[in-house]
Amino acid sequence: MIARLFNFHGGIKPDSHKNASAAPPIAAAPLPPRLTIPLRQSVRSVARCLVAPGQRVLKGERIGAGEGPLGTDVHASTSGTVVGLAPCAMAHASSLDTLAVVIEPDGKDEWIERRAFDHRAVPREAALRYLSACGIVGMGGAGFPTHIKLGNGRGIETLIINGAECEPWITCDDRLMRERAAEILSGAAILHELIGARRTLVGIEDNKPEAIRAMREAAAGFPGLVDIVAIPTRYPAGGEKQLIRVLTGIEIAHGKLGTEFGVQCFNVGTAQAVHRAIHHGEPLVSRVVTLTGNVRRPGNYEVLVGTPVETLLALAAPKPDTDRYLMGGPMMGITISDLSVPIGKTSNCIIAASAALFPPPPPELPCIRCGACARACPADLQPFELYWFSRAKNVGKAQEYHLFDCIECGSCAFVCPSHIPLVDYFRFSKSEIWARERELKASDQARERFEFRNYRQEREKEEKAAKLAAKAAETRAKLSGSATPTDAATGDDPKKALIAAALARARQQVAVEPRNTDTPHAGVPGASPGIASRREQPDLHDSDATS
Amino acid sequence: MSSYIFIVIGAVLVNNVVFVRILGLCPFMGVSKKLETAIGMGAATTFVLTLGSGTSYLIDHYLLQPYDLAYLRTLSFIVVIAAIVQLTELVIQKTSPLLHQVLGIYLPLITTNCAVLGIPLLSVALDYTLLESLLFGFGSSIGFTLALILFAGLRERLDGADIPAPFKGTAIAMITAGFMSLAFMGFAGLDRFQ
Amino acid sequence: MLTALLVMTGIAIVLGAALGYASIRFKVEGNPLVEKIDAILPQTQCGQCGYPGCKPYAEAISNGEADINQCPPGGEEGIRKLADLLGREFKSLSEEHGAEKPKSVARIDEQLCIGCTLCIQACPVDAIVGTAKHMHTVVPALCTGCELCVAPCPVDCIAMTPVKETLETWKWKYPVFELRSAA
Amino acid sequence: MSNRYTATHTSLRTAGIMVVFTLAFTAMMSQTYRVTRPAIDASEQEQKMRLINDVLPPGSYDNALLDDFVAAGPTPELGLDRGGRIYRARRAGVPAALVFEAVAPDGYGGKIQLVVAVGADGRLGGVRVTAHKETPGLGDYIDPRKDRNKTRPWIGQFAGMSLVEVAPAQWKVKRDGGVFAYRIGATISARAVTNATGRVLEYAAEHRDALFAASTGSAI
Amino acid sequence: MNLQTFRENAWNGLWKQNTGLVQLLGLCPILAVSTSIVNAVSLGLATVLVMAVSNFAVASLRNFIPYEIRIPVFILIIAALTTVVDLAFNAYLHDLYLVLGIFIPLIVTNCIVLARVEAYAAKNDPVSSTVDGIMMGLGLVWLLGVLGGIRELVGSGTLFSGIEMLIPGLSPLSVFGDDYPGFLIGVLPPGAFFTLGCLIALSNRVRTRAAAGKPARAASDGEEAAPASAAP
Amino acid sequence: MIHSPYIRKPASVQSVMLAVLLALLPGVTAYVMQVAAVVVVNLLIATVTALVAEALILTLRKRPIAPALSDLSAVVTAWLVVLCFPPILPWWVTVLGVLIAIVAVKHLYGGLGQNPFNPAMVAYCAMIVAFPSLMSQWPPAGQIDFQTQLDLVLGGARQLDAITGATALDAMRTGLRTSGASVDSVLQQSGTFGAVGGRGWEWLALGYLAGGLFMLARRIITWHMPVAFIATLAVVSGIFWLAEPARFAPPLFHLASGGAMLAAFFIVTDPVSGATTPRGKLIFAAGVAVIAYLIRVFGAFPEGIAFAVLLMNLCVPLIDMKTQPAVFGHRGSRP
Ligand SMILES: Cc1cc2nc3c(=O)[nH]c(=O)nc-3n(C[C@H](O)[C@H](O)[C@H](O)COP(=O)(O)O)c2cc1C
Ligand SMILES: Cc1cc2nc3c(=O)[nH]c(=O)nc-3n(C[C@H](O)[C@H](O)[C@H](O)COP(=O)(O)O)c2cc1C
Ligand SMILES: Cc1cc2nc3c(=O)[nH]c(=O)nc-3n(C[C@H](O)[C@H](O)[C@H](O)COP(=O)(O)O)c2cc1C
Ligand SMILES: Cc1cc2nc3c(=O)[nH]c(=O)nc-3n(C[C@H](O)[C@H](O)[C@H](O)CO)c2cc1C
Ligand code: SF4
Ligand code: SF4
Ligand code: SF4
Ligand code: SF4
Ligand code: FES
Repeated sequence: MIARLFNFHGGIKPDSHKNASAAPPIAAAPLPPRLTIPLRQSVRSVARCLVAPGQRVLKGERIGAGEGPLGTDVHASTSGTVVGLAPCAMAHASSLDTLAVVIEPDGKDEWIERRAFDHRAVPREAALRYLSACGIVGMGGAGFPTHIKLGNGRGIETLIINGAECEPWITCDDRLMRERAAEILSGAAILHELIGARRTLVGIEDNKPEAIRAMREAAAGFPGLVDIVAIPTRYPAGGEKQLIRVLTGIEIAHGKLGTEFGVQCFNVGTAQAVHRAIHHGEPLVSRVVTLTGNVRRPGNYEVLVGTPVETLLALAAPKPDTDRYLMGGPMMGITISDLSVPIGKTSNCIIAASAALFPPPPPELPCIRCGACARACPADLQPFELYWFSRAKNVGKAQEYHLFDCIECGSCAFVCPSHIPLVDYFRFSKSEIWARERELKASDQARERFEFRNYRQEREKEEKAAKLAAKAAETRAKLSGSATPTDAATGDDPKKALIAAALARARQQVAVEPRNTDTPHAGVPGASPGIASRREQPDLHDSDATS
Repeated sequence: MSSYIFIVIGAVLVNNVVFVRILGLCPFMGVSKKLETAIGMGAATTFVLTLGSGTSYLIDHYLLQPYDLAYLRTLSFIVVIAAIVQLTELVIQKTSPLLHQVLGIYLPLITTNCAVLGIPLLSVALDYTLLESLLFGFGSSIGFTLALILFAGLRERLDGADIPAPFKGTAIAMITAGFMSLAFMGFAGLDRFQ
Repeated sequence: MLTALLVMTGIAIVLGAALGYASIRFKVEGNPLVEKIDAILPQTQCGQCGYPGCKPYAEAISNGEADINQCPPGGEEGIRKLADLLGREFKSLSEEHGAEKPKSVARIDEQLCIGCTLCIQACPVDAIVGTAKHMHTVVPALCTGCELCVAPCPVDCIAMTPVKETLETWKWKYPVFELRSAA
Repeated sequence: MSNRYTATHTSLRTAGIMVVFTLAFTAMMSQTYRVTRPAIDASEQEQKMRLINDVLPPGSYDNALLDDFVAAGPTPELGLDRGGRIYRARRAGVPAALVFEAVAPDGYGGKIQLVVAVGADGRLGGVRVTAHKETPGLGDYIDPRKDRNKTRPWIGQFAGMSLVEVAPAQWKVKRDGGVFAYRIGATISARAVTNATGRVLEYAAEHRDALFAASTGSAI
Repeated sequence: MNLQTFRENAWNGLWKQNTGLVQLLGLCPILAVSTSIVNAVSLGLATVLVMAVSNFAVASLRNFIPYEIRIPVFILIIAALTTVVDLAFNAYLHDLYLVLGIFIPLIVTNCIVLARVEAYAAKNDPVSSTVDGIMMGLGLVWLLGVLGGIRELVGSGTLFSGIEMLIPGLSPLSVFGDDYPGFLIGVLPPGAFFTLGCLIALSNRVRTRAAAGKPARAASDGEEAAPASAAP
Repeated sequence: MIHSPYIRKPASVQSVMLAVLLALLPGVTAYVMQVAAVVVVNLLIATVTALVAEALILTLRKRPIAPALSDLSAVVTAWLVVLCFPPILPWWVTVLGVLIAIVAVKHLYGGLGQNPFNPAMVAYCAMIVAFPSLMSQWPPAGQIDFQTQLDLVLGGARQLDAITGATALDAMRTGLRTSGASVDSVLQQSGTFGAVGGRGWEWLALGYLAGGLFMLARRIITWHMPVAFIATLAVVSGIFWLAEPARFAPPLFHLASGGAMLAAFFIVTDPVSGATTPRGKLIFAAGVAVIAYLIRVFGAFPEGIAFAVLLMNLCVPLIDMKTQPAVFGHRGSRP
C-alpha cells in the first residue's frame, strides 16, 4: 500500500452522473450493416490502405499499414467485403474528412488465425513491433501508439495504469475494471515487463468502490505486481500529469515526457488491449463505449471500431428531446455534427445531450478577474490572463504566460462566473500560434530560396559577362569593328523585358485598382481580369496543391 | 541628511515631474507603449538629467553668477544639455543600435523633454547646492522613469480592453495619465513632515 | 558683453569638439534593424509593397522611406508586429497596395503549358520546375502565392488556387457569441 | 592613424562652426540685453511700486521709498530665511510707515510671499500676496485679484487693524479661536497669512525705532 | 511658396497634424498653462511668435549647419530668439509682459518648436517655414483656447478671468453665477489630462466620421461626447 | 458551435455581486443605527444613478443593456461610493461621484472587468480634491435627527459649523499637528472617540468585519488581501506607536477608524482593479496599508485609503507580471 498520496493544485468536482450507465454490465453491440474504418486513427497517425474494393477481409485482418514514425496498423473489425474507400467525417472538432475503408459485414464475424504471442521469447523490439502490428494505441484519449510509449525499456521506475476515469458520465473504464480486472492486470504485467518498470500502480478515483474492490481481488492473482490506489475524486485526476503527481509526487516539467522522470502512464483499456493482443493474438478491433445522457437505456457496450455512431445510438434509445450528441465526456468531448462518424479506438463515450441536462451556456460576460479559474486550474495557470491576451489576439503574450501548459481540461470554463468559453479562446490561440509557426517556416524557406536565386542570377550574369567579354575579345581579334558585343547580349533581352513588363504591370494594377475586380483598366493589357477570373474558378485539382 | 531624503522623496513622488510639475509629457506619452522602451527611455533620461543638473549647477555657479550673466542661463543650460544628449545619442547608436532605433525620434527630443531644462532651472531657483542639485535631478528623473514604467504597464494591459472607439489609443492614455496624476495627489504633504 | 561672449565661446568650443570627435569615434555601420524587419515580412516577394522584394522594403522601412502598412500578404498581423518593433502606432493596410487575400498557390494547367520558361524566370523563389519546351509544374510547398508568374505566361495557363484546409492546417476559430457585438 | 587625423579635423571644424553660431547669437542676446536693460529695470521698479501702493497710499509719504530700505538678513519672525528688504516711508523726514517683505511659510502649497505695510502707529496699512502656490480656485482667494468677492476681498480685513484692537493671542482665524474670517474648506491658507501678518506686526512693534534709525541700505 | 503649399501648411498646422491632438508634442505647456483661456491663449500667441522667428532663422541658415551639431545649434538659435523675445516684451510691452512673462522662457523647452525646426525648417525655404511655424502655432492656439475655456468653466465657473489685465476695461464672465462651487479638478493637473483626452477622443471621432465620408453630424457628435464631458 | 466543456457550475457574476451586497448589509445596518439613517436615502440615489448611467452608456455604445444591468456590479460600486462619502453630502455630490465612477472610470475603459482603477476610489479621490470642504463634513455619530440629515442631503441651507464634526482620524490629526497635543490627551478631550475608534463608527467596523467573514466563507474573496491589509496596517502603526506613543495613535485606533475595515474586505478586494496572483494580492494589500498609513499620519488628506488604493492600482500590471505563480512543470520560473 502506498503510504502517501500527493496533491495537485486546483481541480473541480462536477456531479458525476455515473450511476445509471455504470449499473448494467458490458453488452456486446450488434454488428452494424456497415463499418467505416478510418485509415487515420488520430490526427498524427496515418496509414496506407492495403485492400481494394471487392476484397473479402477477415476480422482482425490488416487493412492499413502504419506510415511514418507514429503510424500503427489498422485492422478489419469483422469479416466481410470491402465495398469501397470513401471519405468520412473524423471524430475531431474540425469534422474534416479522412479516408476510410468501408466494410460490409458478412455476419460471420470470422477471425483471422489467432495465436498467442510469447513476448518473453523474442527480443523486446519484436514485441513492440508486434503491438504496433496489432494496432494498439492509447485508449485514454490521445490515441498515441503504445509501442512508442514503451520506449527503450530502460529508466522507468513506475508504471501507472490510469483507471481514474475522472470525467463525469463516462463509465467504460469503471465497468471494464469491474468485469475484466484480471485481463487488465495481465496486460499491466506485460507492460510492466516490456517497459522494465520497478513497480506498477493503478490509480482509481475513490468514487468507484466496486472497481477498486474488483481490481484488488484480481491483484491477489498477481502477487507483488501492482498496488491498487484509491485517489480522491477530483477532476482532472485522470490527466496524465495530475495522476503522476498524485501517485508519485513527481511533477513532469514543461516540455518533458513522463519517461524522463521515470514514469509512464497507460489507460486501463490499453492494458486490456495489450493482454488480448499478447495472450489471445487479437488486434485491437473493439472497445467499450459508454452510451449515456438523455437516453432510456444507458450502459456500456463492446463496440467494433468503425461502427457508425447512429447505429449504436438505437441501443440506448435516446429520448425525444435530445438535441445533439457528444463524443467523449462533457468536459473535453466534442459535439458530433454528423452521426455517421465511426467509433474509433479512443471513443470512450457517447452522450445524448438535451437542453435540460446540458443547458446552452448563458451569455458571455466580461471577465471580472475573480480568479476562480486560476484556483481551479490544475496546471497552475492564470486562465484569465491567457484569456485577456487571447481575446486581444495577442497570442505571443499568451504564449509567454504558458499557454502551452494548458491541458484544455475545461476546469476554468466550468467555474467561470462570467460564463466565458475560456478553453475555446485557448484553442484558438494555440492553433493561431501553430499556424504562425508554419508561416514562419514557409517564409524562412522562401527567403532562403529568394536569396539563393538572386545569388545564382548574379553569378550567371557574371559568367555571361565574362563569356561575352572573352567572345568580344575573340571577335575583335578576328575582325575589326564590325560586330559589337552588345548584339550578342540581345539574345535574351526580350524575355527579360517581358518579365520586367509583367512586374511593372503587377505593380501598376495594384496602384490603380483592387486586384480582383473584373473591369479591365484602360491601358493595362487584359492580364488583370484574366487572373482575377481564373482565381475565382473552382479548381478540380486542389488536392494536388495542398497535399 | 533627512533634508536630502526629502528632496528625493519630493522629486520622485510628491512633486512628480510628470504628474505634478507637468514636465516631460511628450516622451511620457510617446515612449510608454511598451515596458521595455519605457525602461530604456527612463534610463536615458535619468542619465542626461542627472548629468545635466550637475553641469548646469557648475556653469551657473562658476560662470554665470560671478559674471552677472543670469540672462544667459536658459541658453547655456540648454546648449550644454543638448550636447550631452547628442553625445548620449552617438554612444547609444554605437553600443546599442536597437535601443537607438526604438528610441528613434525621442532621443533628440530628450533635449526638449522640458524636464531636462526645467529641472536644472528649478534647482537654480531653489538655490540648491551641487549635491542637492544632483539629488534633485536624479530624483526627478527617477520620478519620470517611475511614471513611465507604471504607465507602460497600464497601457500594455489596456491593449486588450474593449475601449470605446474614439477613446482608443492616445485619448484613453491621456485619461489614464489623468487618473495617475489624481493618484499622485495623494502624496501631497509627504515631503514636509513637521 | 565680452564676458558673455567669452563664456559662451568657451562652452561652444568644448562641446563642439567633443561632439565632432564622438561623431567619428562612434560611427556605426550596418543596420541590424533591417534584419529584424525582414524577419517579420512574409517573404512572398510579390512586390505589392512597391519594392522589388521583401528585403528592399525592409530597408525602406528602416530608412523611414516607406510606411509600415504596405505589405498585403503580411496582413494586419504583420503590420501589428512592425508597429511593435518600431514603437509606432498601428495603422490598417494601405488601400493602394492591395488587400489581404486568402493564401493561394499557383497551378499550371499542364494541358496548355507550352514550356516557354517565362514563369520560371519570374518566380522569385524557384518554385516552378520544368525545362524548355516541356510541361512545367509548380511545387505547391514552395510557392509563396506572389502571382508574379501569372502575368508573363503567354498562354494564360497559370491560375491561383486558394489553399484548402487540412487536418494539419485546420484552425480553431475565434470564439464569437451573439451577445458580444464586436467593438 | 589617418582615422585619428580625420577625427581631429572634424572636431575642429564642428567646433569652429559651433563657435561662430554661438558668438553670433550670444552677441545678439547681449546686445538686446544691453538695450533693454534700462527699460526693464524701470518697469520692475514700477511694478514694485504698484504693489506697495496697494498697501500704502502714495500720498502718505514723500521720500523715494524704494531707495530707502534696510536689508534684513534671515529673519524667522518675518519668515525670511534668505533675507529681504524693509522699506521706510517718511513724510517730511518723519517716519510714516514700514513696508515689510515677509513670507508665510505654512501655506497649503508652501511659502506665501507677502508685502505688509505697518504704520508708524503700529496700525496695518494693508497686506498683499505677491507670490503663492495655493490651490487655484480654493486657496487663491488670499490674492484679491483672484478673490471672487471683489467688493470686500478677504485680505482687506486686515487694513487698519493693530495689536491694540486685536490682542496678539486673538490674532488668529476664527476657527482657531481668533477674530479673523476665513473661507471654509481652505483654512490653511487663511491661517498662514493671518499668522504671518500677526508676526510682522509684533516684529514691527519691537524693532520700529531701530529700523527707522538704521542707515539706508544697511543690513540688520 | 504658392497658394497650394500655403493651404497645405495651414491645414496641417490647424488640423491634420495638430500638435496637441495628433502629434502629441508640446504637451507640457498645453497642459500646464491651460488653466484659463487668457493664460492659454497668451502663451499660444507668444509661441506662434517664437516658432515663426526660429523657423525663419533656421531655414535661412540651414545650409551652414553641419549634421552632427544641428541639434545644439537649433537649440541655440531657439533659446537665443526666445530670450530676445522675452527681453523685448519685458522692455517695450511691459503690461503684456506682466501677463505672459513667466510663460515665455517655457517656450524654449516646448518640444514642438524644435520638432518643427528639425522636421520642416531644416528642409524647406524660409518663407514656407515661417508659414509652417505660424500655422503650427495657431493650431496650438485654438487648442489651448478650447482647453483653457473648458477647464476654467468647469473648475471655477468663469470665462476670461484675467482679461482685465490684458485688455483693461473688459471683465471676466461669471458663467454659472457666484454660487458655483467650482469643480476644482478642472484646474488641477488631472483635469488637464482628462480634458485633453476627451478633446482627442472628440477629434478622433470627427476624423473617423470625415474619413468614412459621412458629414460629421454635429448633433450626434455632441451626444457621443456626452459621457466624455460628464467625465471631469 | 458550442465546444466543451458542456457543463458549468451554477455561478454567475450576478450571484457574486449579490453576495457582496448582502455582505455589506451588517455594516449598513450599523451605519443606520449608529451614525446616520440618511445613508439609506443616499444608497437609493446612488443605485438609481448608477443603473441609469450604465443603461445610457450602453445605449450609446449600442451594446445589450440587460446583462450589464443585471450583473449588479454597478450597484456594488454605487454602494461603496456612498459608504466612503460623508452621509450628509448634498445629493448632487453623490450623483456626481457615482457618475465619475461609472462613466469615467468603468465605461471609458470598456465596462465591467476592464477598468484598471477602482471606480469607487477614483470617485472619492476626485471628489475630495474637487470639494475638499464638502467632503470633510461628517456628522457626529447619532447626534442629528433624520429630518435634519434629510434636509442636508436634499439641499437645505447648510449651517455647517454647527452640525459637522471632525471624524476620529481628522480630530486626531488636527489635535496632534496644530495643537501639539499627545495622543492620550486628544483621545480624552473630545466626544468624537469611542472605545477604540470613532464613537459609533466602531460598530460599522464590526459590521464590515462580519460581512467580510461571510464573503470569505462564501469564497467570494480569498484571505490574502484582508489579512495582508490588516496585518500590515497593524504592524506599521504598531511600530510608530511603540516608538513614540504620544505622537502616534495605537494600531487598534487605525484599524477601527475611517474606512479600514470596509477597505480590508470590500475595497482592496475588488477583483477587477486589484492584483490577482496570490503573492500579488499580498503585495497589493500590504502596499495599500502602508501608503494609507503614511497619508493618514503625514500627508495632506485625513483618510488615505482611497489614494493608496489608486496608487497601488497603478502598480497592478507590474505586480501581476512579476508575481506570476510557477506553472505546473515550471516551478521556479516565471514568464
Ligand atoms: C510529438 C510527441 C512525441 C511523443 N513522444 C513520446 C515518447 O517518445 N515516449 C512516450 O512515452 N510518450 C511520448 N509521447 C506521448 C505523450 O507523452 C502522452 O503520453 C500522449 O500524448 C498521451 O497523452 P494524453 O492522453 O494525456 O493526452 C509523445 C507525444 C507527442 C505529442
Ligand atoms: C484533463 C484530462 C483528463 C484525463 N482523464 C483521463 C482519465 O480519466 N482516464 C484516462 O485513462 N485517461 C485520462 N486522460 C488521458 C491521460 O492523460 C493519458 O493520456 C492516458 O492515461 C495515457 O494512457 P494511454 O496512452 O493508454 O491512453 C485525461 C487527459 C486529460 C488531459
Ligand atoms: C487638492 C486640495 C487642495 C487644497 N488646497 C488648499 C488650499 O490651497 N488652501 C487651503 O487652505 N486648504 C486647501 N485644501 C484643504 C485642506 O486639505 C483642508 O481640508 C482645509 O484647509 C481645512 O479647512 P476647513 O477646516 O475649513 O475644512 C486643499 C485640499 C485638497 C484636497
Ligand atoms: C469582492 C468585491 C469587491 C468589490 N469592490 C469594489 C470596489 O471597491 N469598488 C468598486 O467600484 N467596485 C467594487 N466591486 C464591484 C466591481 O468589481 C466593480 O464594479 C468593477 O470594478 C467594475 O468594472 C467589487 C466587487 C467584488 C466582488
Ligand atoms: S473565472 Fe472567469 S471571470 Fe473569473 S477570473 Fe477567470 S475568466 Fe475571469
Ligand atoms: S483548460 Fe487549461 S487553463 Fe483551463 S483549467 Fe484546464 S489547464 Fe487550466
Ligand atoms: S508586399 Fe510582397 S514583396 Fe513586399 S514585403 Fe510584402 S510580401 Fe514582400
Ligand atoms: S509559382 Fe508563381 S505564385 Fe508561386 S511563388 Fe512562384 S511566381 Fe509566385
Ligand atoms: S516634453 Fe514638455 S513640451 Fe514636450
